[in-house]
Amino acid sequence: MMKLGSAIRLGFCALALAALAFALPAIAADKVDPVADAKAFKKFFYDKFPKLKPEDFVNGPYSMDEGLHKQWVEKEQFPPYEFAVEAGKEMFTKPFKNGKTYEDCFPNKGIGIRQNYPYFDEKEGKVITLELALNRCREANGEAPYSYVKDEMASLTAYMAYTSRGKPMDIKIPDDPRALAAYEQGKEYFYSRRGQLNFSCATCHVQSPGERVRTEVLAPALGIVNAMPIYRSEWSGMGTTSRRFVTCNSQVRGVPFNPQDDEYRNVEYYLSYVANGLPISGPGARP
Amino acid sequence: MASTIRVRATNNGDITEVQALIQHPMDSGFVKDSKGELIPAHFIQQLTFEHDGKPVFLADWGGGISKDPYVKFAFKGGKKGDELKVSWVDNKGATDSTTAKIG
Amino acid sequence: MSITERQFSRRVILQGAGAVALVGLGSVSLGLPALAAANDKYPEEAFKQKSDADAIKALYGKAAEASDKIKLDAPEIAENGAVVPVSVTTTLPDVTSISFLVAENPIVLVASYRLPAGTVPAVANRIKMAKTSKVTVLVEAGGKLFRTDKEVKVTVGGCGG
Amino acid sequence: MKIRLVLLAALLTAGSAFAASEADYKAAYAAAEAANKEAGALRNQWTTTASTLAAAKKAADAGDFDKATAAAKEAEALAKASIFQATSEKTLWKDLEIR
Repeated sequence: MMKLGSAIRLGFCALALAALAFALPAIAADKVDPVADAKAFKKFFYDKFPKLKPEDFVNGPYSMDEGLHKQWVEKEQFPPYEFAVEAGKEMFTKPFKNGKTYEDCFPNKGIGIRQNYPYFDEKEGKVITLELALNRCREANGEAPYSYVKDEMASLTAYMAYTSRGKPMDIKIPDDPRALAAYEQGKEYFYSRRGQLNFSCATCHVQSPGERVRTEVLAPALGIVNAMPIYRSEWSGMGTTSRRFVTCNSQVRGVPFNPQDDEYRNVEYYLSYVANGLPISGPGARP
Repeated sequence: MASTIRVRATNNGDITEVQALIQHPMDSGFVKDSKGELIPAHFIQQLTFEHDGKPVFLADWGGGISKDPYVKFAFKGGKKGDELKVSWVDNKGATDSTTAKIG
Repeated sequence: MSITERQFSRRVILQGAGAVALVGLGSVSLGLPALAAANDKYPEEAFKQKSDADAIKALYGKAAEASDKIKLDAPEIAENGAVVPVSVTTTLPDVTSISFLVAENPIVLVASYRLPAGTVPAVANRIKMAKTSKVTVLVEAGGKLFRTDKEVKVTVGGCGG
Repeated sequence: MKIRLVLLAALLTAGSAFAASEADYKAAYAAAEAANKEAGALRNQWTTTASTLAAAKKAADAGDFDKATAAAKEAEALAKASIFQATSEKTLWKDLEIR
């Protein structure tokens, strides 16, 4: 006999967070206005954490907790992502079979440009992330694409991020309705609840940054992709932005998409745009 | 193949501070892989640092040292330009070594 | 901490100049393994022990007494059990060996360092911890063994999946 | 806005007194799979739906059709809840939006 059980077995996370009430001024902003969004987004986090300087937000959990900050400073003395940066640098100039290198695919030979990714490609009408551009460069030169989530791709993006360290995030939304739509879809994805735990990205990264989910301290959403790719102790290895999206989906018991599906590209577009002006701090070390 | 050892040695008068980061899985032998099988133990057992032909620091490590291991110490003596020889051997007998210049 | 071009910050960990170390080579230890510093053989036995008492016996062959001259720096809550930054400095004179133990790890002994004369009595490293546990540091100074302990909390992160 | 519980769609009431047959299991499994496919079309499947479906199949392979049918029904309920979540969030997401 089947016992009547609610299908939604709320994980204990839901209980821990259920008590959170979060009243929001519900101004119906139907017109998509990224500039206003970005201003409101930053203001929300600056008000929530008045003691932090804007650039501190790119350090995620380490700006939320003194104990974690201390462990981070120790790791940064000789960071575990050091090998990825060096491997990426070496790969970046190693010619493909046809003699070309990544330098030929990217503006400014790929140096100091990470802050402009992801960008909206008006020919294709879609958001192009750095990982996608790298694999397209490989395929254009007759090479097999790399995994989007770790290993070589993480090393290449680690090196490119390293060459952009300190540069302010600089994402553009061209005057193209499809770009605005991609931005809006990214925003909707960010705020939509998913998975059996019924959480959205915002539940953790807007409503409860600085709080703990077991041992992990939640990072604020502002500047959350500025440190990508990251070496997570959890993974004992490097991971790209899409690896983080996939693992976050699984944690809330939502079935993840493929690493470069539109949903992930658009939400990265949104998160990067609203962090415009904050410095690139990748590659980052994280718990 | 580039060395697996990254060393930073800096001297400030009488003390030389040394940091090392080594690329190694440091598998303890107690962890299972995604298929549920135990990953065999594979970790650096001994790491030695020599200056002027004399050991200045010797490490005996178990599987409990983190992946891509890091260690920091300091010794009296050594001056800018001196060489510091670093070498390790793991439980499978693999080894690697490098020489770093004290900055 | 502003994120201009990230230079890796140098942190000098010294607590003042170490005392001139007298290597107590001559100390007789009743048929037990000679001072760890004397031989460079890998302490195979010690790295098999499941309890800190056995590991200490196998490694040093003598009991350790608590000392407040050892400063063990370890996080209260580890950000992740895979990478726990732990370091030690001490003002004890004639330090010849420093070792780290994690009581709850399957193999308790994590690392044992031998410090020849002239090496500053301080070490920093990153260790793995299976779960919340007492972390012990042992310092052999002038032939005697000292210890201090600290509890480090370790749990998994995230909300399940 | 307090975190709403996504309530389950109506659950099947207690099954018949007799043991579930293979046919009951197959019907329940097919319904669950269809619902999960629809959730997929809405880009909003749950990992627990897939694992519950797998458990149903495993029980069926072992011949325990009671357990298999129960698990298939639970999977269907999960799939339906994920559909409900996808459709309701189409508008509800704005409640969380920072403005």
